[in-house]
Amino acid sequence: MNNKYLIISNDLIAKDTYKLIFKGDIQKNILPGQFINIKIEDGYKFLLRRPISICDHNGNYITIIYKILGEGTEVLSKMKAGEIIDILLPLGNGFTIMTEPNKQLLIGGGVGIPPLYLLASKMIEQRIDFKVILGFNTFEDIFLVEEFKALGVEVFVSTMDNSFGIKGNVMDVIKQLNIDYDYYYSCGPAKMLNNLVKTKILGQLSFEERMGCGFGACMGCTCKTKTSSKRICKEGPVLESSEVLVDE
Amino acid sequence: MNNKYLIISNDLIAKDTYKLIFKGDIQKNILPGQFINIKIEDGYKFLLRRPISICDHNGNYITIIYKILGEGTEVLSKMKAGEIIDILLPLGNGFTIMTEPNKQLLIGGGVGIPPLYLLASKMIEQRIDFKVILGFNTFEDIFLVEEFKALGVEVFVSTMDNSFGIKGNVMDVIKQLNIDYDYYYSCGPAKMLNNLVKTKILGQLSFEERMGCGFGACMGCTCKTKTSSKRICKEGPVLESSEVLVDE
Amino acid sequence: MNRLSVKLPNLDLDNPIIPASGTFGFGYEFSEYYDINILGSFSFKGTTLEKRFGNKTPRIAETYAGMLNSIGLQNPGVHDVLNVELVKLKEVFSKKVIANIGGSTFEDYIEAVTIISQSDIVGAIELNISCPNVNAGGMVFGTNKDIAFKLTKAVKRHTHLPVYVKLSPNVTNIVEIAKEVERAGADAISMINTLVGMRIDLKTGKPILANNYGGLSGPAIKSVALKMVHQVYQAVNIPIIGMGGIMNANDVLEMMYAGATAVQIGTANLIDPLACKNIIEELPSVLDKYGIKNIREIIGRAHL
Amino acid sequence: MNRLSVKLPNLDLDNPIIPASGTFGFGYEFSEYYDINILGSFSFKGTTLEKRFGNKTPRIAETYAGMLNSIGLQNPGVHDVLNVELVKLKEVFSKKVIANIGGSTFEDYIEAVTIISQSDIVGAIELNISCPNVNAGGMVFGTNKDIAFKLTKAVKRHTHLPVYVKLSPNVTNIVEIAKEVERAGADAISMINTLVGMRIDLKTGKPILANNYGGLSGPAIKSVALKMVHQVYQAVNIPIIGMGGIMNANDVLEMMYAGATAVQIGTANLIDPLACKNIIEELPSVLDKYGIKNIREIIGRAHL
Ligand SMILES: Cc1cc2nc3c(=O)[nH]c(=O)nc-3n(C[C@H](O)[C@H](O)[C@H](O)COP(=O)(O)OP(=O)(O)OC[C@H]3O[C@@H](n4cnc5c(N)ncnc54)[C@H](O)[C@@H]3O)c2cc1C
Ligand SMILES: Cc1cc2nc3c(=O)[nH]c(=O)nc-3n(C[C@H](O)[C@H](O)[C@H](O)COP(=O)(O)OP(=O)(O)OC[C@H]3O[C@@H](n4cnc5c(N)ncnc54)[C@H](O)[C@@H]3O)c2cc1C
Ligand SMILES: Cc1cc2nc3c(=O)[nH]c(=O)nc-3n(C[C@H](O)[C@H](O)[C@H](O)COP(=O)(O)O)c2cc1C
Ligand SMILES: Cc1cc2nc3c(=O)[nH]c(=O)nc-3n(C[C@H](O)[C@H](O)[C@H](O)COP(=O)(O)O)c2cc1C
Ligand code: FES
Ligand code: FES
Repeated sequence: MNNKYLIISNDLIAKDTYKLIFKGDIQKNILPGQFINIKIEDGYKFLLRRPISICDHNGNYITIIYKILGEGTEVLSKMKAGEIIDILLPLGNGFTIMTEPNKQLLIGGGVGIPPLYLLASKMIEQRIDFKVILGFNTFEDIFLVEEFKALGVEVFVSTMDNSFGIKGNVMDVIKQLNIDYDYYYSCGPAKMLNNLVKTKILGQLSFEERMGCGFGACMGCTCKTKTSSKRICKEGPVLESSEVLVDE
Repeated sequence: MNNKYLIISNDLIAKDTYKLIFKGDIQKNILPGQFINIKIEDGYKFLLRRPISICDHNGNYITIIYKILGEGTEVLSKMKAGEIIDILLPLGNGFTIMTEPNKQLLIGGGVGIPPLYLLASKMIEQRIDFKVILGFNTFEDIFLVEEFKALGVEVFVSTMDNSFGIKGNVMDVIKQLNIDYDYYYSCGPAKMLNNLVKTKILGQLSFEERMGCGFGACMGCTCKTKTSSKRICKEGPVLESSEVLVDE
Repeated sequence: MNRLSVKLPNLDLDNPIIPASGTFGFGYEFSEYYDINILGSFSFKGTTLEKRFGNKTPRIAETYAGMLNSIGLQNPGVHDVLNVELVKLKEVFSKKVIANIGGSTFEDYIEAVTIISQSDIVGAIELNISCPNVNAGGMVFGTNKDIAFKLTKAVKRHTHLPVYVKLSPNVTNIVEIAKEVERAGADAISMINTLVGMRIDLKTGKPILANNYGGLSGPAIKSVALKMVHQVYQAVNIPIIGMGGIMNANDVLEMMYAGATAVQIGTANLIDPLACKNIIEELPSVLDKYGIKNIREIIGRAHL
Repeated sequence: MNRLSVKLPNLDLDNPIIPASGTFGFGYEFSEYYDINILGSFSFKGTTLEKRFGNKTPRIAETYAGMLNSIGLQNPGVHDVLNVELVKLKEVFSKKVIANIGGSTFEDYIEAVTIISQSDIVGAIELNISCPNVNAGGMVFGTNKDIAFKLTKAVKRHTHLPVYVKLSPNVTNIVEIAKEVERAGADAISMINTLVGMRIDLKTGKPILANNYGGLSGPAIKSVALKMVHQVYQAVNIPIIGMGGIMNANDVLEMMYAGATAVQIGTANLIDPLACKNIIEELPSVLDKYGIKNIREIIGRAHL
C-alpha cells in the first residue's frame, strides 16, 4: 500500500472553493459517493486526515472539490501541482445506483454537490434518466453547473439570496417547479438531508460526521439508525432514507 | 522587525555537515561568536528554534555551518535555495578581540569551528597575528580548513583517528607541536573547553546549552560562573576562562 | 528468542508492539491492510457487559498534535464480543489478545471478565478503570486508590487470566494508585489512558464534542506518559505496558527506556492503518542505530 | 471603554493579553523588541524570598507541540526584584504588573508577598502554588486543597492587594481546589501552570533534563487547559485568567469562550518575542470575523 499521490492541479473555481486533481496508481474500484481521507501535512499540526468526497474518477486520476472551511483546507488550497500528498482511498460505501425507479433526482447542496457528479456520470453510462437540482447560497458559490449540463442532463439551480436561478433551497425548487420524482440521491447540509427524509419518498443520502480514522477503527463517527448503529465512514456515508432517524 | 530571510544556498560540505547562506535586511552589527536562532518550520512539530553560530557575515549575507544532529537539523538540511526561513539574529555577546596578547590562538573542535571563521576574518582586518587549530573526528568530517588557509593564517588540523593531519585532539596538537600561546578563543565540545580552562592560560570560550528562547527571557540556559550566574544566550555564549567553573 | 521479543504475564510477544484498545476495533478489519499476525498482540475495543451505543456525535475533535475522543465505550456487549467478534478475529489472527474490559459497577466488571475469560484467544484482561468518557465507573474508579484496589482484587478472584490494570493520568498521584493495584494482585500495569481536554468551535461558540469533554491522545501527551511510566517503574515490581503518543520506532525506544516492557500504539493507527506494521519493520534498524542487540536490554535503561 | 478592555480585580486592562510568568523575565528586556505598554499587564518571573539559582542545566527539552522546562524558579530574590528589577521596569512600563510569588514554606510566601506589596507598580499578587520544578512548596501546596486553602488565607491577611491563585493541572480534581481557594478569599484564579512530563535522550539513555522531569507547556496542553477553565468557571464566582498553549488570537477567543476573563501567553513569547504584540494586533480583525463587538461579551460563551 502506497498512499502517495501527485497533485496535477489545484485551482480556485468558486468563492473559497477549489478543484484538485491528483494522480496515482489507483487499482481499486471506485464507487460514486465514496470519499478519500487526506493528510494535510507531514507534521502533527493537523494530526487527523480530512475526508473529502470523490467528485470524479478516470483511470489513475481523481478529482475532488473542496471549500476552505478551516485551517486544514486552507493549507490544502495552497498546495501546488507537482507536490505529493498522502491519501487513503476509496473509503465508505458509496451510492447504489437503482435501475427500477424512472423519475430519479440528484439533489445537492453546496459542498455536498461534488459526489453527485461521479454518480451522474455513472448513471448516464447506465442510460438512467434523471434530473439534477443544485442549491447554493449565492452566485459566487456556484460551481460544477456547467459540467453537469455537459453530461446532457437537465439541471436546476437555486440560490438562497436569489442571485441566480430559483430563489430558495432545493426543497423550494421541487415545490416551485413541481418536480415529480420517485427516487433521489442526495448530499448536502444536515438540515437539507433531514427535510428530504421527512418527505417519506425513498432515496439515498450521504452524511458528514467528524472522523477519527475514516476507515472503521475508532467508532468516532457512529450514528444511530432505525434498526442499528452505523459508522458513517464504513457503513456510510450513504444511508437509505428508510433507515434514517428524523431530527424533529 | 521582520525575521524572514531568503536561502541562497544550502550545500553538503562534509559528512552530515551543511553550509547555508541566507540573505535579508541585516541592519544590525554582527560580532564574531554571536549566533542566530532558526524556526525550522511553521508548525509545532519543532516548537523551539535551533541556535546556530554565525560563521561568516558580509553585508546582507550570513553563512552558517551546521551538522545534522537530530530531526530539526535534518529538516533544515532539506531546505532549498529560494525558500524563506524565520530567524532571530544576532543573539548573544560574541567574542571580544584582544589586541594586547601577541601569540593568540583560535582553537575549534567539530561544529564549534564555524564561529571562529568570522573571528579570524575580523582579527586579520585588525592585523592581529594568530594561529588556528582545528580538531575533527575523522577525515570525512573536515570542513573550512581551506577557507581558513585562504585568509593567510597558519592552520593545524588534527583527527582523532589519524586519518588526516595530527593524530588526536586539539590539546594533542598543542603538546606535540609545542605551540606557544598567551591567549586563545575557542569553541567546541564541552570536554575540550573544560580542558582548555584547566590550562589556566587566559582566553574566551563559547559554550552550548539547550535553549528555550535564545534571547534571555526564560532562564533556560543559565550556568553558574565563579562570581554569578549567566544566561548562555545573553551574557554568553562566550565566557572568559577566568570566570568559568571547571568540571573536575 | 528473536531480538524483538518480550514477555508479559501469560503473553510471549514476538515484538513489543500492541495496538491500543479503541483504535483497532476487534482487529479483523485491519487484515484488509496487512497480516495482523505480525503484531505482538493487541488490545481490543473496550468491552462492557451490556451492549453500548456510546455518546452522541461529534465524538472527535482535533487539537495541536493530538485528538480528543468521546466515544463512550461503544461496543456490542461481552456476549457478542465472545461469540461474534472474537470468532471473526480467530479466522485471521492466531495469537492471544488482550481483553479490555470496562463497566459501571463492580458486578458489571466481574461478570464481563468472567465471560470473556472463557475465550481461548484471550491471554490477559486489561481492566479499564480510566475511561474518561463514561458517567459511571470508568475513570471514577481509576482515580480513587481504594476503589482501584478493591476492584482489582475482586476481578482477580473471577479469572484464571492475568489482570493488567489500565491507569488514568488524570490524577494527583499515579504512583500511589499503581502501588495499590499491585498490592491487590494486578499482574501488569497499562498506562496511560487519555488526559481530559476540550475544544470549542469559534463559529458556534459551543464545545465541539457533543459530550463537551473528551480524551486527549497522540503526540501531545507523550512526555506526560513518559514521566508517569518512569515514576511508576521505580515504585512497582510488575511490568508496565507503556502508551501515549507513540508514533514511530524512536518513540517505542523512549517509552521502553522509561520503563515499559511493551508498548501500545493508539492514535497512530487512526492516521495510518499501517502504523504498527511500519513501526515493527522500523525497529531493527533503529536498534542497530543505537547499538542495541536485544530490545529486552533497554527496558528501564533511563533508570541506570 | 475600548472593545478589547477587560477588568480583573484591581487591574483595568486595555486588552486581555498578559505575558505569563517565567516567559517574559522582568519585562524590560522585551522593550528591545516593542513598546511593552501595549500589553494588558504582565506577570513577572516567579519570585521567592531568597535568591535562587534554580536547577542544573539542561533545563529545556522539546516535545511535539510543546516544551519542557525545569528552571526551578531562578530569580534574584524579592528584595532585588523590588529594588532593582522593578525599578528598571518602571523606566519602560507605566502599567501595573502581576507579582508571581513562590516559596517553600508559609513564612517564605508571606514575607515575599509582604515585601512585594510595597511596590507601587504591583497591582496584584499571583500566588504560584503550582511550580512543578521545586522540591519543597510549589506544586505540593497546589495539589492539596487544605494547604491551598490555608496558604491563600494566610497570604490574604498580609497584603492589601488582590491575590490571584495559580493552580496546577496535575491534580485529580481541580474544581475542588479552585473552590477552596475561593473560599479562602482568592480574588481570581490563574490557570493552568504546566503539566509534568519528561524526555529521554536515545543516544545516552538518560533523561534530557538534569532534573529528570519538567513542566510541559505550549500547544500540546491547550485542550487540557480549556477543559479545566471550563470546569472551574462553572464552580467559582471569581474571574479566571486562562493560559496554556495560547499561540494566536483564535486561541485567545477559545480560552475566553471557555470562561477566562483575561489570558496569559507563555511559550509563544519564547518562540517569537513579538508574539503578544502580534496577538494584540490580530484581535480586532478576529473579533470582526466572528461578529463580536466587544471582547467582554464572549467570556464564558461556551456555557450558554
Ligand atoms: C464523508 C465526508 C465527505 C466530505 N466531502 C467534502 C467535499 O467533497 N468537499 C468539501 O468541501 N468538504 C467535504 N467534507 C467536509 C470536510 O471534511 C471538512 O470541511 C474539512 O474536514 C474541514 O477541515 P479544516 O481543517 O479546514 O477545518 P477545521 O475546522 O480546522 O478542522 C478541524 C477538524 O474537524 C474536522 N471537521 C471540520 N469540519 C468538518 C465537517 N464538516 N465534516 C467532517 N469533519 C469536519 C476536520 O476534518 C478536522 O479533523 C466532507 C466530510 C465528510 C465527513
Ligand atoms: C550558541 C549555540 C551555537 C551553536 N552553533 C552551532 C553551529 O554553528 N553548528 C552546529 O552544527 N551546531 C551548533 N549548535 C548546536 C545546535 O543548536 C544543535 O545541533 C541543534 O539544535 C540540534 O537540533 P536538532 O533538531 O537536529 O536535534 P534534536 O535533538 O532533535 O533537538 C531537540 C531539541 O534539543 C536542542 N538541542 C539538541 N542538541 C543541542 C545542542 N548541542 N545544543 C543546543 N541545543 C541542542 C534543539 O535545539 C532542540 O530544541 C549550537 C548550539 C548553541 C547553543
Ligand atoms: C478513539 C479512541 C478510543 C479509545 N477507546 C479506548 C477503550 O475503549 N478502552 C481503553 O482502555 N482505552 C481507549 N482509548 C485509549 C487508548 O487505548 C490509549 O490509552 C490512548 O489513546 C493513549 O495512546 P495514544 O496516544 O497512542 O493514542 C481510546 C483512544 C482513542 C483515541
Ligand atoms: C520557561 C518557563 C518558565 C516558567 N516559570 C514560571 C514561574 O516562574 N511561575 C509560574 O507561575 N509559572 C511559570 N511558568 C508557567 C507559565 O507561566 C504558564 O503557566 C505555562 O507555561 C502555560 O502556558 P503556555 O502554554 O502559554 O506556556 C513557566 C513556563 C515556562 C515555559
Ligand atoms: S471515523 Fe473512525 S470509525 Fe468512522
Ligand atoms: S534560552 Fe531563554 S534565557 Fe537563554
